[in-house]
Amino acid sequence: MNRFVLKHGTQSLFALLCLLVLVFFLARLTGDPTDLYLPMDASIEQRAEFAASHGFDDPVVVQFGRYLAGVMRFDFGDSLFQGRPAIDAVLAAFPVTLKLAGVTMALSLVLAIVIGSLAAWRPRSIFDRVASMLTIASASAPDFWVAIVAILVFAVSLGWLPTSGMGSPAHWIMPVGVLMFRPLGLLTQVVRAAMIGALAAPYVKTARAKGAGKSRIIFVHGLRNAMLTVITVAGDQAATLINGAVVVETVFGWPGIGNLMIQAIQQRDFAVLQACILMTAFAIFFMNVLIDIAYSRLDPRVRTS
Amino acid sequence: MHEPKPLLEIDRLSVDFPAPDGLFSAVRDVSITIAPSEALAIIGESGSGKSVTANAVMGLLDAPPARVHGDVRFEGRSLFSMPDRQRRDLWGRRIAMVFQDPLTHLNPVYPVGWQVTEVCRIHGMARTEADRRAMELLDRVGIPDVRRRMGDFPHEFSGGQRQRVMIAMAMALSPDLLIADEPTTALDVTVQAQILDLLRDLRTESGMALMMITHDLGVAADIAERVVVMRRGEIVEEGALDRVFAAPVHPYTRQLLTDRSEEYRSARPGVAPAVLELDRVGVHYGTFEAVRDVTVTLRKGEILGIVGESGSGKSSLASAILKLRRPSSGNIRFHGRDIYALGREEETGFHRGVQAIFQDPFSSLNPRMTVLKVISEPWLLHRDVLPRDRWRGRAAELLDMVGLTESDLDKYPAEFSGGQRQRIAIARALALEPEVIVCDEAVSALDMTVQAQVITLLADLRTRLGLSYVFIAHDLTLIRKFADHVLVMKAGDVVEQGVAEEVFSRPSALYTRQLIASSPVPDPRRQAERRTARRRTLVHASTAP
Amino acid sequence: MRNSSLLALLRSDRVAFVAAIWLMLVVGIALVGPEVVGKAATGLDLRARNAPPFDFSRGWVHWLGSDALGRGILARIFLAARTTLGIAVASVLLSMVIGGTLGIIAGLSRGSLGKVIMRGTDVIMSFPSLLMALIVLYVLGGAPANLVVVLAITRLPVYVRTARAEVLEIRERAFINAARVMGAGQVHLALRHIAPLVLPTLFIIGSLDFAYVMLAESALSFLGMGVQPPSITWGLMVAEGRSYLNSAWWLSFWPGLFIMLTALSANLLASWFRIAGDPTLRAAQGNTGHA
Amino acid sequence: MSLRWRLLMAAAAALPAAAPAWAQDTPTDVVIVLETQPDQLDPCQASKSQVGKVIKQNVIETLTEIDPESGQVNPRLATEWSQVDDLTWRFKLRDDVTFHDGTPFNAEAVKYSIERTMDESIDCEIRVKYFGGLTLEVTPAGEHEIEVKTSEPTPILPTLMGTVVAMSTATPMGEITREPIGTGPYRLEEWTPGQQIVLTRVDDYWGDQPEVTKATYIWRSESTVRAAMVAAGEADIAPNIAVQDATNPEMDFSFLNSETSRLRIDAEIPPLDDRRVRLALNYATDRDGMKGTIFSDKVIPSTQHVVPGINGHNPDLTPYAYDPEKAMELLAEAKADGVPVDAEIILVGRHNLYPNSQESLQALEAMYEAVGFNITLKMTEAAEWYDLLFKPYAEDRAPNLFQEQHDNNNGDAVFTIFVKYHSEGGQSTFADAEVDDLIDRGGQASGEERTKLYQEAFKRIHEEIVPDVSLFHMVGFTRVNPRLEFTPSIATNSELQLSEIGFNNS
Repeated sequence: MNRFVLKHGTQSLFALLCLLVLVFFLARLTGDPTDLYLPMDASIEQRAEFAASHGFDDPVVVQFGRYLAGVMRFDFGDSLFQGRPAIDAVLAAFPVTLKLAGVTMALSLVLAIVIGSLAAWRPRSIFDRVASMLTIASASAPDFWVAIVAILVFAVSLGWLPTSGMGSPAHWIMPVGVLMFRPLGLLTQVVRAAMIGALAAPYVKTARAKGAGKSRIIFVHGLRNAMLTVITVAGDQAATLINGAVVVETVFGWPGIGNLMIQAIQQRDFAVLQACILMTAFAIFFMNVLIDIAYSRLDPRVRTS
Repeated sequence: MHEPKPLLEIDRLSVDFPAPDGLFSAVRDVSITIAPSEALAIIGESGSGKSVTANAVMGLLDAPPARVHGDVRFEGRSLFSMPDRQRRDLWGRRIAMVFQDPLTHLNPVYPVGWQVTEVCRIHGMARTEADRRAMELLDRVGIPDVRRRMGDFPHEFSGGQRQRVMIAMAMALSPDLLIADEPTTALDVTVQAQILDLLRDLRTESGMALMMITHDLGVAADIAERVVVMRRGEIVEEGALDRVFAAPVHPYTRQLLTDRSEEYRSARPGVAPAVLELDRVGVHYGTFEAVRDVTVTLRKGEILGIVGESGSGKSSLASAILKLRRPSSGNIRFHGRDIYALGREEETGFHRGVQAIFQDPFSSLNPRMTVLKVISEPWLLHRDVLPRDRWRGRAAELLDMVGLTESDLDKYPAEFSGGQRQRIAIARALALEPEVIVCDEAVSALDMTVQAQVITLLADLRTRLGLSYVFIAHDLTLIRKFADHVLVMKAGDVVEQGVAEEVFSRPSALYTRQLIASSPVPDPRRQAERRTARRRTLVHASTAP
Repeated sequence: MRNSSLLALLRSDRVAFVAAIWLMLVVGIALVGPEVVGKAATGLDLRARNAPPFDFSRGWVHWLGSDALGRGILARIFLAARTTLGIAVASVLLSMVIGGTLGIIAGLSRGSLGKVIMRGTDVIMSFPSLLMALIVLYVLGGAPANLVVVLAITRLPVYVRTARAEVLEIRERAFINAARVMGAGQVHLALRHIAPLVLPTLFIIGSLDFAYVMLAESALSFLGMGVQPPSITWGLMVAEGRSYLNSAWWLSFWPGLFIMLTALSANLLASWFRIAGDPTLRAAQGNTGHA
Repeated sequence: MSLRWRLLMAAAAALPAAAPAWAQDTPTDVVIVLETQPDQLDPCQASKSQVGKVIKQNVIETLTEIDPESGQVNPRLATEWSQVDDLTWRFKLRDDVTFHDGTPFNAEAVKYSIERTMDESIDCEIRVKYFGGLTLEVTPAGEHEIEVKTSEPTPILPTLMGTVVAMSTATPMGEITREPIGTGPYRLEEWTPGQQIVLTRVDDYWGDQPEVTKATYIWRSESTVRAAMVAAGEADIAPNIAVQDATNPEMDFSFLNSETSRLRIDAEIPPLDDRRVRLALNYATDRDGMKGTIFSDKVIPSTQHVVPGINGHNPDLTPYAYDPEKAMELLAEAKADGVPVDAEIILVGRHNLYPNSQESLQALEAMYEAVGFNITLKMTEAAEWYDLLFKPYAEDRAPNLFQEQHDNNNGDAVFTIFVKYHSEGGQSTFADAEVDDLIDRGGQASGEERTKLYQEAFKRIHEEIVPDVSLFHMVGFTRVNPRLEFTPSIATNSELQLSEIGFNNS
C-alpha cells in the first residue's frame, strides 16, 4: 500500500505542479489586484507604488519563483485583502466545505443505494420509472435557482427552516438538500445500472440455486459487486461536488472553500486562490487514495494484482 | 427401465421468450423423468433448449420475459406452484446445480470458503459447523492445502479448481439431485477427465441423481446411464446410453455421432517446398516465457496442427507467426526471409501471403461493418489488388465459395450465427489469395455439426487453392482428423512433434498419452475401457516427477 | 435500415419518445425562433415591465409574462434558445471530438504520448471545473465562443478517459488483430475500426454532458462570468431573473423550466439510448431477449 | 422532489418548536446582514464601506464627523479646531475618553493613529483615498490638543479629519490588525472569519449609552436571501437590498445612498468629440422612463456627479429632458458636417455595479439605437472595468460610453471633481482650460468662494462640455425589522451607527 500511495503521490505531485503553474499564470493574466484593492480615486502614482511594494510589477516568472520558494518553506503568502496568511484563510474555510460535502455525499450514497437497488430489482416497474424520472429530473435543475426558491418557500413562506447560515441541524437541511440533487440523481442511476448488471451476473444464479432469498441476493451478492462501479463514480462526483458547493455556499452564506475561492478570484487575491487550489487538489488526491483503498478492500482481484 | 417413483418429473415443459417478431419458443413440450440415483445426460447443440430446460427446473429464468408452461415436480410436489419459501428450502439442500463457467458463477468478491459455507448457513447450519463442513468438502473435491485456501478468492484458483469449488458447494448438503450444466466445457481435456471422475465418485458415494447437460457426446458416454437428445427445443431421441449410441434412431442423432467419429488421414510426404519455417522461436511476456525453442516447417499444401491445453503457448506462437508479437528469440522465415526484417515491399507480400482466422466468431468481425466492408477491407489496405468497382463482385464470389450468398453482403455480423460468421472470416482471409492461413482455435467455439461443416470447407479450400494451414486447437479429435503434421505443446514447450497419424497412434511423450486418454470418445464401451486405462496413466503420471 | 428499427424502438418507449419530441421542438425553436420573434425579443417596453403571465390580451410573446424591460419572456426564450443550444452543442461536440481523439491516441499509444495525455487529464480533473472555467473566462471574457472553449476544456477528461478505456478493450478484440494481420496501420485501425465503436459511447456521454453544460453555463451566469448581455441564454435569464423571484417569479421560472426539461430530455434520451444501443442491457432491462 | 418533501416533513415534525431557534429573540440584540464579509477590520480601512458599516463610529471613532445631509463638519473626538496658518491647524480633543483596552485617549494616541494611518508599509485606504500626495506632521500641543501641519495648503482639513479614526497605541504599527481597539460605544467581541462578527456594548462609553447591547453581523451575497432573512425574523437590518426585494412598505426604507450614476462619454474620439453628438445622447435618455421601473421611483435625475449636500453641488442645473426628436436633429446636423455618427459606439458596463445595472444598460442601448446610434453593449468584470476607467487610455480605442457610479460622502466636491473632470484627473475624458482653472482655484479656496467656484465648474461641465450622460442620484433600500426603530440615511452606505437604533416596545 505504501508503494501504491507513493506512486500516486509522485504522479499527483506532478499534476499539482502543472496545475499551480497554470493557475499562477492564468490568474495573473486576469490583471493585477491593484485597481481592485485601492479606492477608485487613487492616483496613478499611488497605484504604481502599490504594485511595486507587492511585487506585481515584476515579471510573472520572477513572481512565480518567489512563490515556489515560499511554498518550499510552507509559506503560502499573505492574503492581500484579509491581511493574514493565505493558508489560515484556507484552513478556516476548508472544514466547512468538507463537512458540507461529506454529509451530502454520505446521504446521497445511502439514498442512491436504497433507491437504485430497489429500482434495479424489478427494472421497468412503476417504482423504477418514477424513481428514475425523479432522480434524473433532480439532476437537471439549475442549483442556484433551486436554492433560492427553496429559501423563499421553506424559510419565508412556510417558516419551517432557517433561510441560511450554519448552526443548528436545521440549517443543514436546505444546503445539503440542494447540493445533493446532482450527485443523488447521478448515483441513483449508476447504482441502478450497476445493480442491474450485478443481478444479471452468473454468480447471482449460483446464489439463487443455493436457495438465497431476495435481500441476501441484493445486499450480499449484488451490492458488494455493484459498489465497485459506484464508488468510482462517487469519487468523481465528490470531486465535482465543489462546483455545487461554490453555488450553495454563496447562496446560503457558508464560509467554505468554494465561497473563498470565488472571492479570491474576483478580488485577484492570488495567494488565497493558489492556497485554495493546493488544498482542493490535495483533498482530491487524498480522496482518490481513499477510493483506491476502498476499491482494493472491495475487490480482491485488485488486491492481488 | 424407469424407476417406479421418479425423483424429478419434467412434465410438458414449454418456455417462450418474446422476440422482435413474436414469440421465440426455446423449449417445446419437453417431458423428462429422473429416478433417484440415476445419471441422465441431456445432449444438444446451442439453441437446442437443454440449458433453458435446466434453468427452468431451477426457476432461474426471469419470469417475465420468459413464459414457462407445463410443470416440474420434485418427489411429486410441483415446483412451480409451491410457495417461494418452500422452493428456496429445496434449492441447495435437495437439488443443487453446477454451472458451465465457474469463474463467472463464483462471486468474485468473496472467499471460496465463505461461498461454500453460505449454502450451509442459508439452510440453517451454525457457523462453526458450516466452516468444518466446507473444509471437509473442499478437501474431498481435491483442493490442496484447504485450511489456507479457504480464504482465497475465486480468481486465485485455476479453472479446474474453481469447478471443484463449485462442486463442493453443490455437494455441501448432500443433495438428492445434482444438475450440472456443461460443467466441463470451459476446461482443458485432462482437467475435464478429472472432474468427470470426481462427479462419478461423488455419485457413487452419495447415491444422488445427476442431470448432466452437455454438447459433448464423449462426456455423455463417460458419465450417463440414460440420454436425452434435444434439438431446437424438442426431444428427438431418448433412451439408455448404450442403445442410443449403438443404434441411434433419429437422423439427427446419427449425424451427431458420425461428425464425431474418428477418421484417420494419411499424412502427405514432406516433399513440397517450405513456405514457413520456425527456427528456435521463443516468446516472452515480460519475464514470463510463453514459448520456448519451437522449430518446425510448414510446407506448401500442408496442415500443421498445434495442439495443447490452455497456457501451452500455442496462441502466443500464432501471434509470433502473424507478426502480432515479436519473438524474443529465434526467427520465423516466410519463403526464406525473416518476417521481422522485411523491406517495404516484402512486408506487403507477407501481409498478403499470411492470413488468420481467430477463435471467437463474435469478436473477429467488427460489429459496425457490413459483410461487404469486412471482406473488402483487405483490398482497401492493398489498393493494387483489385479496383474498387470489382469489390462487390469478388466479395460475392468469395461468399459463394464459403457457402453464403451475395444477398448477405449488406448485412451486419450480428445477423449471422457463429458458424456463418466464421465463414465470413474465412472469406475475408481468402480475399488476398494467401498461401498460409493461421487458424487459431478457429472452430472451437462452434457446435459439432457446424464445426464439421467448417472443417470440410477448409479442407476443400486447401485442395482447390493449395493453401497451407497452421491449425491451432485444443481438441485432439479435430487435429487428428485434420492435420498432416502435429505439434504437441505444454507450458511453452514442444513435447512431441511428427506426422499426425504416428503421433496419435504411437504417442511417445507421456503428456501426449495423457491428452489422448483424457479426450472422451462417443462410444460408451470404449470410453469405459479408456477410463480405466487413463486412471492407471494418471496414477502413473502423478507419481512421475 | 438500422435507423428505422431504432425509431420503432423509440416509439415503443413513451418517456423517451416524449423526450425526443421535446428536444426536436427546442431545436426547431433554436433554428427559427429568433427570426420568428424578431424585434419583440429586444425592443423595450417599460410599461409592460414584469407583466405577469397568462394575460392573453397581450401578444403571444407575452403569454408567459414579460421581463424587467417589458420584453415577452417567451420571445426571450426563443431568442435565447439558439445561443443556449449553440453553446451546449458546440462545446459538447468540441470536447467529444478532441477528447475522443486524444483518448483513442492514448489508448493506442504504448509509449509516452499516452501517458502525457492521461497526466494532462489528471491536471484538469484535480481542479473544480467551475472554478477553472471562471478563471479562464476572467482572462478571455464571457463571449459565447469563449464559453464554448472553456466548457469544452473542463469536460475533456471524461471523453479522454472513456475513449481510452473503450480502446483498451476494443484493441484486444480479434478483428483488430485480423486487420493488423492484413497489414493495417494505427491510423487505419483508429479510423476504421475503433472510432466507429467508441462513438456511440461518446455520444451517450455527450447527451448527458449536454445537460451538464447547460447547467454549468447557467451556474457561471449566476456567478457573473457566463454569457454577457446583450447575448442571452436561458441560464443568463434564470440568473438575471433570480433577483425578481420574490416579486416576479416568472422571470426565472420559465427559462429554468426550459433548461430543466431540455436537460431532462437529454438525460432520458441518453439512458434510453444506452439501453437501446446495447442488446445485452436491453435484455437485462427486460424488453426482449433470451436467457 | 417527493424525497425532499418527505425529508422536510420529517425535519419539520422533529422540530415542532424549532422556528424560534434561529429567529433572534433577545430584545436588545440585533443581527445585521451585509452583502459581503469585510476582508479586514483594521481601523485605517474604515473608509471602505464594508469595513465602515461594522466598525466606523461603533468601535472606532473619527475626530470630526460630517453631517451627510448638509456636508457640515461636526465635533466628535475633536471638540474644536482652528487654522493657525495656511498649513497648520490645531485640534482640541475630548479629555474624557479611554480606549477599550484602557489606554487613555490623548494627543499621543491621536499622533500615533495618524502616523499609523499615513504609514506607507500598510495600504490604508484612508491614506490613499483622502491624503494622496499630502503629508501630515502631528505634534502634541498638550495632553488633549494637537497641531497638524500639512505639506500644502488644505482648507478642508477639518473635513478630512472626519475620515481619520483614533486607535489605541496598542495597535501594531506596520502591519494589518484584525483586532481594532477604538473608543466607540462597542467593542469587537468575536470575529469568526466567514461566519460572523459580534460587537458588544461597552459600559463606560463617553457619550450617551445606546440601546443596542449586542450586534451580530453576518453576510449573504444574494439580496433575495438578505431580504428573506429579515422577513423571517432571522435578521433585523439588511442595509442594502435590491429594489425588487423592497416590496414591503412596513419594513423597507429607501434612502439616497450618496451614489451618483452616469455614463462617461469618451469625448476625445469621433464621433463623441462632437458636442452635438454628446448632447444627442443626453436628449435620447429617457430618465423618467427608467425611474420607477428599472430604478426605484425615489431616484433623482442628476445633473452632476455629486449629490446635493456636498459642498460645491450646483442646485440650479436642470437635467436634459427626454427629447428623441431633438436628439435625431442634432445627429443629423452633425452628420451633415461630416461627423461619423454611424460609427459603432461601445457601451461599457460592469456587472452588478448597482442593482439592475445590466437591465438599465440594455434599456439605454435600446434608447440610443432608437435615435440612430450604433451601440454595442459590452459587459466587463471588475478588473477589466477598472482598467478602462483609469488613464492611460488605449490609443486605438473605439468610441465608448462608460458606465460609472461614484460615491462622495465626504462633504466636499473636491473628492470628485478633480479626478473626473480636471484634464490631469485620472479618469477625465476631455481637457478644458476653463474647467481646469475653476477646479484649481476652488481647491485652494475655502468657504463660500470654494462653493461658488465648484458650482461654476459643474455648470460649465453640464451645459457646455457635456462629457457625460448624468443619470441618477441613486437610492438604496434597507429592510428593517419592525421591532426596531431605525431610519437609514445617506450615510448608511458607508457606516451604520448602532447608537441610532432604537426599539419599538410593542
